[in-house]
Amino acid sequence: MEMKILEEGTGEIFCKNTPITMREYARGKTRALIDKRMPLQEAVKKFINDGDYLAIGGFGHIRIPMATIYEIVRQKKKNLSVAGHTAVQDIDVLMAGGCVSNVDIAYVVGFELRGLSGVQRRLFESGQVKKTDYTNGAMSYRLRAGAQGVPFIPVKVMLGTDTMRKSPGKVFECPFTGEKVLLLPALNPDVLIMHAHRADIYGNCQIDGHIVKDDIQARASKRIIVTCEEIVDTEILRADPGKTIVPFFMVDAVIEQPWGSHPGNMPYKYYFDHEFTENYLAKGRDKDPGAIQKWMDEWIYSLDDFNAYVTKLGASRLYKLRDDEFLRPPMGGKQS
Amino acid sequence: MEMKILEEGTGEIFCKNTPITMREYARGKTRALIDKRMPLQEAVKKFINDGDYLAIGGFGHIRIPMATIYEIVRQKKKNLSVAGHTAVQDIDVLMAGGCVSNVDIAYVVGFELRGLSGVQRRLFESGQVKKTDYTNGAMSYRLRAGAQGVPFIPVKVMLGTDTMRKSPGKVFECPFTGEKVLLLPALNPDVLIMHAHRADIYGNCQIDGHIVKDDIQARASKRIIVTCEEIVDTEILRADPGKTIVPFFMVDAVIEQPWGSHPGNMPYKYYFDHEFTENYLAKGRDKDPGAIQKWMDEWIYSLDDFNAYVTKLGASRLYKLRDDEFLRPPMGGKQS
Amino acid sequence: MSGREYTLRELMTVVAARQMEDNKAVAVGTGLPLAAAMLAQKTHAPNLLIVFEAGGVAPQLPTLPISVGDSRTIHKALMCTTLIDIMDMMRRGYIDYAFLGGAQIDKYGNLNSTMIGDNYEQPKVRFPGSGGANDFGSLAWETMIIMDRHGPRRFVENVDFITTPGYLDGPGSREGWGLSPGTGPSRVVTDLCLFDFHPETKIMRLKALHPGITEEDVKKATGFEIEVASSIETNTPPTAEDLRILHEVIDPTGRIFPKK
Amino acid sequence: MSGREYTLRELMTVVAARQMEDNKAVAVGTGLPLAAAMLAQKTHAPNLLIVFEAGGVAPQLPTLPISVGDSRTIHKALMCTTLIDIMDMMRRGYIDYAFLGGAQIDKYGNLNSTMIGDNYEQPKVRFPGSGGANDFGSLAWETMIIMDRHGPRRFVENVDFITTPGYLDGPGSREGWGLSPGTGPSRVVTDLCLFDFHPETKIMRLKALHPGITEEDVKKATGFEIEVASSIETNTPPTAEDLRILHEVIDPTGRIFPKK
Repeated sequence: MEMKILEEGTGEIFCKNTPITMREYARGKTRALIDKRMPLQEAVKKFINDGDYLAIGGFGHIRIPMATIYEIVRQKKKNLSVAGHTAVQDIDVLMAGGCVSNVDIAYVVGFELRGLSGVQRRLFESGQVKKTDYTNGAMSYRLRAGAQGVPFIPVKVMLGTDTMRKSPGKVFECPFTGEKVLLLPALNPDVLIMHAHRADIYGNCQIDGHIVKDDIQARASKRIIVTCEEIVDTEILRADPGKTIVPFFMVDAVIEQPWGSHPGNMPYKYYFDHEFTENYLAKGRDKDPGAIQKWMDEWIYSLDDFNAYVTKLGASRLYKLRDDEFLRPPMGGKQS
Repeated sequence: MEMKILEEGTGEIFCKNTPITMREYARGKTRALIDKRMPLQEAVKKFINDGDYLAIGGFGHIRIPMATIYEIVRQKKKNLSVAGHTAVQDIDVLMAGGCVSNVDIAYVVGFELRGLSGVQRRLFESGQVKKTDYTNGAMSYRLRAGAQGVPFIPVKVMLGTDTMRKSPGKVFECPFTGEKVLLLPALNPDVLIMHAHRADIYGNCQIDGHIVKDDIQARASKRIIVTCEEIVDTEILRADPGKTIVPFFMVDAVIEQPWGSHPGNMPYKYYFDHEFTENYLAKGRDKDPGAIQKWMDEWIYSLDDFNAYVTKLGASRLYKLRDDEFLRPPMGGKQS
Repeated sequence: MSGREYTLRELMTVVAARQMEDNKAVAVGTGLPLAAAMLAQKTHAPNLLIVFEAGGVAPQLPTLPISVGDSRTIHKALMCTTLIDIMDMMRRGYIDYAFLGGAQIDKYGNLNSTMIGDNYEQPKVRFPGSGGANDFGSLAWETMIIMDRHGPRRFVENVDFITTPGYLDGPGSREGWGLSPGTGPSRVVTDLCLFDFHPETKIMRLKALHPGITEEDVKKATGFEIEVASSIETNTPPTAEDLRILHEVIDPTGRIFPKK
Repeated sequence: MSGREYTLRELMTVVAARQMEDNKAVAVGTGLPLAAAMLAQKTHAPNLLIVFEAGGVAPQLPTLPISVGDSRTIHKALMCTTLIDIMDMMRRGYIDYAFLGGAQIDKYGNLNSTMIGDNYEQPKVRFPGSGGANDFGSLAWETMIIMDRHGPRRFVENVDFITTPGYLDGPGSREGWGLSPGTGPSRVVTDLCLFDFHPETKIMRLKALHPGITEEDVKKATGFEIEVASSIETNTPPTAEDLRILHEVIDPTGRIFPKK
């Protein structure tokens, strides 16, 4: 029986891993319950290499692993490819830090209601950073295939559009029904960085609220660095095993990093730091590219670690974000 | 670009729904929050038709919707096709009731450690019930495709075996990597019957413990009848929306039916009624086919509904199953 | 001010809200589309089901969220799930309306939110890309579109990049590519008027004008030849109750509907 | 009794347990394979990760479960998930060992758990079918097999139905069908002996005999020509501690290891 690929896009596939290389990698990981806590600096040094394909947890500015993002920038990682599967402040800081060479784009450049990023516009419009276009659905489907360990997945999006033409998708007729579908290649990132509500020292993770895509991208990725709001006793996780979203044996490093998603929104913990993000965005839009570099010096390069960043933010600022999250007035009244 | 189907199985596809007919059906369902409670008799009458393709929640004898199974038998539904995706006592009772014509087999006939079913052996070995062979993974993958609304899915199981040759699978080379995969057709059952720990009157469902496959088969199915241990106020579900496993708008009927999985094991509620199942199995294995029919008379046909069945079981018997589940001695000592 | 009792943003939101029937489901992002969905829920469509791409299903929205994934979108929701589950649900036919916008639109309702220019590698302006827009426009039953700044640079004969499918090259084109029958753009709400699409030609059709706007105004502002309904309606302005809900309930801080 | 201090079931379980290394993962069903995995955990392999097809990951098993999905398999587990998540995990290479049985086996370790007879429509005996067996045998790194009643009707030249792939038609055959390199059956534990597979021919190879059993006994009981290791070991009987754990900790009610 002969089948035809009817059309195909021209987009480059940036991630070179396949289900086979993923499988071989997973074979080498330990299944033992070992303590995976380490300083974030060490985790980034050990598990993120120049040229890696990086997936980022959360959704643009929700539950994003900012502590790890800052550390990647601080260590001046280079030539990363990044899954831009609704990537907002996370990818923006990486790009401002000069860490990124290629992006699979579903949603980047925009800060949703807040408008466009000056940093990303400069880098994409000049062609300095390479790109392949997809959709959010498509990127999730690619991760689902990667998580399933199959090399491709049929989808019903992108068909007929330029988004398809700039992707590597291939139009194919189903051999059972004759229906046209688009085939997309699986995605198996080298490393996922994610921020969870809680984890144990072995790496079992819980997330409160919507998972967005962290279940499939954890499964699809070769390595995982988990930061979390708190490290809890394993017995707490064993009491509700249905809530474990990533099991320990997929995880390589666990770091307790409260406020680790700032200035992002950590559901049930703290809301956006709107002012911080607006200020950051303004620096990136400044005609003088030095403006954003000055911001980077102040908030990343000049600080030793994320604890210093939290200290610099100060308690009052952070506690207000907690009040905002719970839609409650600050204690004592009108502080804003 | 030419692609080849390298081999294909000869198995019949019993379920004729496609993602397109699924989609059209879903369009007609209301999105309104309406009270979907009704007597189980009415739900079975209204939502299960002779000739339907039926999916069953739980796993063989774990969290199985036995109250609904008994009602289907009582109403003498005919010519059902059934997803035998680890189907044990659930499918056995349906087959003993003469309701089943076709089975997609991943695991049937067996009662795990308890041995083989006489009822099913008779019906399958005589060819009275038609079958197509798959694996548990394959059936879940078919449901995943059905849930995704695509007509097929690539998998890495069944390749090279007679299981493949008796399935409708097609061997195909990935157009991205050249890797061989098996393509399986999507599965969109007409109706899913499932038993949940709790639901609200609109049909939002929670399950405690492992979900097994109820998330994907709920999503893949056109209609859903939910029985549950208890109906709770919607506010309870809104307090933990991450725990909702099936949202209301996919559900057609909700019935509060405590002990609804008996003699199955309802995790965190009650353990198997081992003695009941052994007795049932013995009747099915009796050389006299009248033996099982007598059992059916006693436990199904002669009873008005599942409440009568629960009454017939009696409180002591049921409370012992609760003790068994929690690995605790019965209150007061040695009652067994 | 203009002498009107309402702003154009408010009018657009109210007109958009009225396009949604009760007992249907809508997938929305943030901004005006969400305000429209919330307004519909609080007026004629109390059973309108709202879902967000990031996984929130049927939340009790306390205020307008900033992001399609923020905490507000899951506030007392009936389900918190994954992005792919929302996409799957849409593909399976459960989502009646998707609400989208874009930088450019053509007569078949094809949307561009990817780039301006003719060089993909070095565009004049790079926009976010599809996000979920192409998914929504491919999978939902009806795509509703909101475009402000209705003018010939946004309503163009050919968009620079088809990010999200409208009717692509015209009648039959969606189906030819494998998109599901019976889907496609159904409404375009602008700051001048309301369009639907001609059932045969699939070309944008003027259906109703905002108060004070003429057919000629719309034609001048549109860079392609439109269809015109046999009888053009006039959009009813927001009622006092509509405005009260928008300002007091939906956006009390005035983030998208600034107070006068 | 036989004069032995242990039963053959106990011996098989202990031999099976010893095949599993620490810090590896095993997917098991119920019965002897699970008892073997539990014994390994409680002796030389405390970090052996046990997963169940129905979704239980790393439970603290209080007693032997009756079903691969029952409450015991998720008791204080580290994760409760779905069947497909377990299959995906196995496909991605996280599961080192799968433990299977069957009604028939051939020299390449192909297993039949589907039917006896030559008429698929009307078999002499219909068995359960694959269940997860084919998935496990296709996806895990190593397939370990336990077969009791070692005899020529179970160890056959050609199985009536290949439910689960061993080495299929021999060297290269799995890879030719698209199964992953480096996978396949690695051990067969019977009530007579322990086999591995010859690295070149992929044929079952006698590796170790149970106490009191001869090579000739094995050959007589096997319906195909086996390979024989250059030096055949003898399986060490269960220790007193092994037996204590089996009887007191793993199966205190004597369900699968009846007390004498």
